[in-house]
Amino acid sequence: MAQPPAPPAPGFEVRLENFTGPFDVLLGLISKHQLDITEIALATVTDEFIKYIRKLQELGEEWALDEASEFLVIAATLLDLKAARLLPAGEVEDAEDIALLEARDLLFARLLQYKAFKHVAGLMSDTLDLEAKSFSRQVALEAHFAALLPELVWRHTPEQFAALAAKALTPKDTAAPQVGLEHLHAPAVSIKEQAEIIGRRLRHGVPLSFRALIADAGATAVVVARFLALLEMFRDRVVAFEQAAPLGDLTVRWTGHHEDWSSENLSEEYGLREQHGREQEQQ
Amino acid sequence: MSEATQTPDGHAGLEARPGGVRAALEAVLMVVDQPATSEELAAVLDVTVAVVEELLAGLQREYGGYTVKAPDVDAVGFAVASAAPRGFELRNVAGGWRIYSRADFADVVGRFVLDGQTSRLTQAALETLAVIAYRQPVSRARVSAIRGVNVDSVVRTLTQRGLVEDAGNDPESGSVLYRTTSYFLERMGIASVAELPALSPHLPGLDGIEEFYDAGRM
Amino acid sequence: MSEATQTPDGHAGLEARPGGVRAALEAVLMVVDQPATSEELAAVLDVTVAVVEELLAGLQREYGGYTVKAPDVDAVGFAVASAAPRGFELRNVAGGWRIYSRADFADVVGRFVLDGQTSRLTQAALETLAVIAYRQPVSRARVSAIRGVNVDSVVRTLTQRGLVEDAGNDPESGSVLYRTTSYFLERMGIASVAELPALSPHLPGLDGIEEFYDAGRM
Repeated sequence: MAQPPAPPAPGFEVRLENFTGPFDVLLGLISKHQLDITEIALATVTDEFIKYIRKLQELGEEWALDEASEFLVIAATLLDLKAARLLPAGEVEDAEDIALLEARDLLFARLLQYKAFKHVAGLMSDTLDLEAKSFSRQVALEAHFAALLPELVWRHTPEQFAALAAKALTPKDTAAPQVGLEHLHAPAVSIKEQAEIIGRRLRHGVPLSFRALIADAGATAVVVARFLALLEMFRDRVVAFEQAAPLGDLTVRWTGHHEDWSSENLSEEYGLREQHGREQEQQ
Repeated sequence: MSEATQTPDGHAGLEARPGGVRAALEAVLMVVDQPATSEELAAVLDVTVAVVEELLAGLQREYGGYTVKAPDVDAVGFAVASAAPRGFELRNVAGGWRIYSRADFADVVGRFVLDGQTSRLTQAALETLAVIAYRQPVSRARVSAIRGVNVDSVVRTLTQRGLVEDAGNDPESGSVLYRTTSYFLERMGIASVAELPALSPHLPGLDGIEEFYDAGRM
Repeated sequence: MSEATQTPDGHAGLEARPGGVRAALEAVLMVVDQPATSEELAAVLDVTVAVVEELLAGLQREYGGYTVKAPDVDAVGFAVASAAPRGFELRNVAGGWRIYSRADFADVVGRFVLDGQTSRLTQAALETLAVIAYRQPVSRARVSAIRGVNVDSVVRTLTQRGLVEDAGNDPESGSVLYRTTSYFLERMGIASVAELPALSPHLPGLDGIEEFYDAGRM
């Protein structure tokens, strides 16, 4: 592997090659925090998982499409769950909450399954090592037995043989088709910038619906970023939500709690993300 | 060979030759280059499978250094065995019998037999092999789902190394299914995959998950 | 084993392992393909040639069914041997030692060897032979990579059939390289491998293939 030798710094970021997939990373994080897999503190692990993915990107790791998507699926699930925690604690009633719980259970189940296979893989490795100490008797047939073998029937002309060789030498399993991601590239969206935009519109005191706030969003990524920005702002208690009926319009109101609030106050986590997003834009 | 009398319980007077049927069995084991089943051995020696299996068990004990004394074993041609274990052993792997050097001497033998030595499997290869072993026949997509990463190149390596093989196509999805080979059993030193340690103790309450995968993934 | 003492006349405490130096010698003899000289065996066991030759002579007698009693033989680790001859024998051929099946059972062993043998090469064997012919000298690992499956047993068959042979070791990996034999040329009706038809008409763009395999291997 073209990795530089791991510096002695702690954490998982420096030992990327030790992990063989997202579950592996998650399990590593869980055991690092000495957490029981069945009751992992999601927030802690989520933060580190996201950090791990960023580290991968910074190191310029080339990802196969489906590997990257697996990481993203898990990261998204963890983020969802974390987002659920940001909301005020309430009864689990609506469909989204139940879906979140299902997602969590599925993630746990998959993680448990992976853990089991990882464990038996370890057992198998031990057995293979142990068995490698026994060498089977596998000696050339004694000449007088070899002489007993029936005379070979050979009907191939050199040309037929060459055709056979050509067929045999043709790669059967060509490299798995790689789907380019370039065309999917969307400009990175900064949550901080979106928070700034939302703040500017709400500061005047007129409540706006979420629908109105995202009316000019255009790309889905911007909608998501604005939603995440709102969650962060809600946590910072600069906005409040009102919803008259389930699935009805969500009204967002500036609480004016913090006069000196600015998007710079956003949690460090999203700040990091934004920074990284900017770097990408500059490249 | 001294006499050529045909005896009822042995091919062409095996009993009359030095060492009897037991020695004939040993002679055949010397040229076996993949595990030979009791049935194959019984057929070539012209004795019953029960007799061969008794002989095999006797040889196994004898090579291990146990003194063989059971009267029924004596009856089919056993002498009193040496008390010291031999440098080789007879093992029942991958459904058949084969001679192996004793593991105690791996370091010494390893210096002579360089070629048969295989490099160790990577963590990714081991995990993939484990999933295939426990879920066979299984598609690559299914293995990917369990491991969370693409396994195409790892499966290719395992196939090249003879540990897994193509087991036909899935009737529904048409995707290639994989299973472990008898070489895998040999390398694991087991007679069949049923001897793999149970997965369930490592897998609490997983019973329902299979369906979930099948619904969501394939 | 009884004592776990490190003896001066044995490699890494061989005496302390089950069966001692004698068993270590047997372990090597049981799995070596090419006859090994007394010097090679002495070196690997870390004992003198005289000790090895004594042990070899003892094993030879023992396999032949003679009871070993000489006191000097006892001194280097012998137990009292079984009285019945074994089905194998230790022979010194062309200066080297190897274990063979006992000649008394040549008919039985011959039948076992012939069982299931055909006069035709399988498709797998033909394709493997083709790869070796066009890529020689080539290691089994390389052929496996090209064919995508393990070719160990097929290469063994081809060797047995006299179509391919050992062409020394790869200077880098140390693995055995294979090439086709003059018997192969004879069967093909050509004078040298240079006369094999060029591959290019059958396989456009073969040039990049080498890199493909090299890149794909793990």
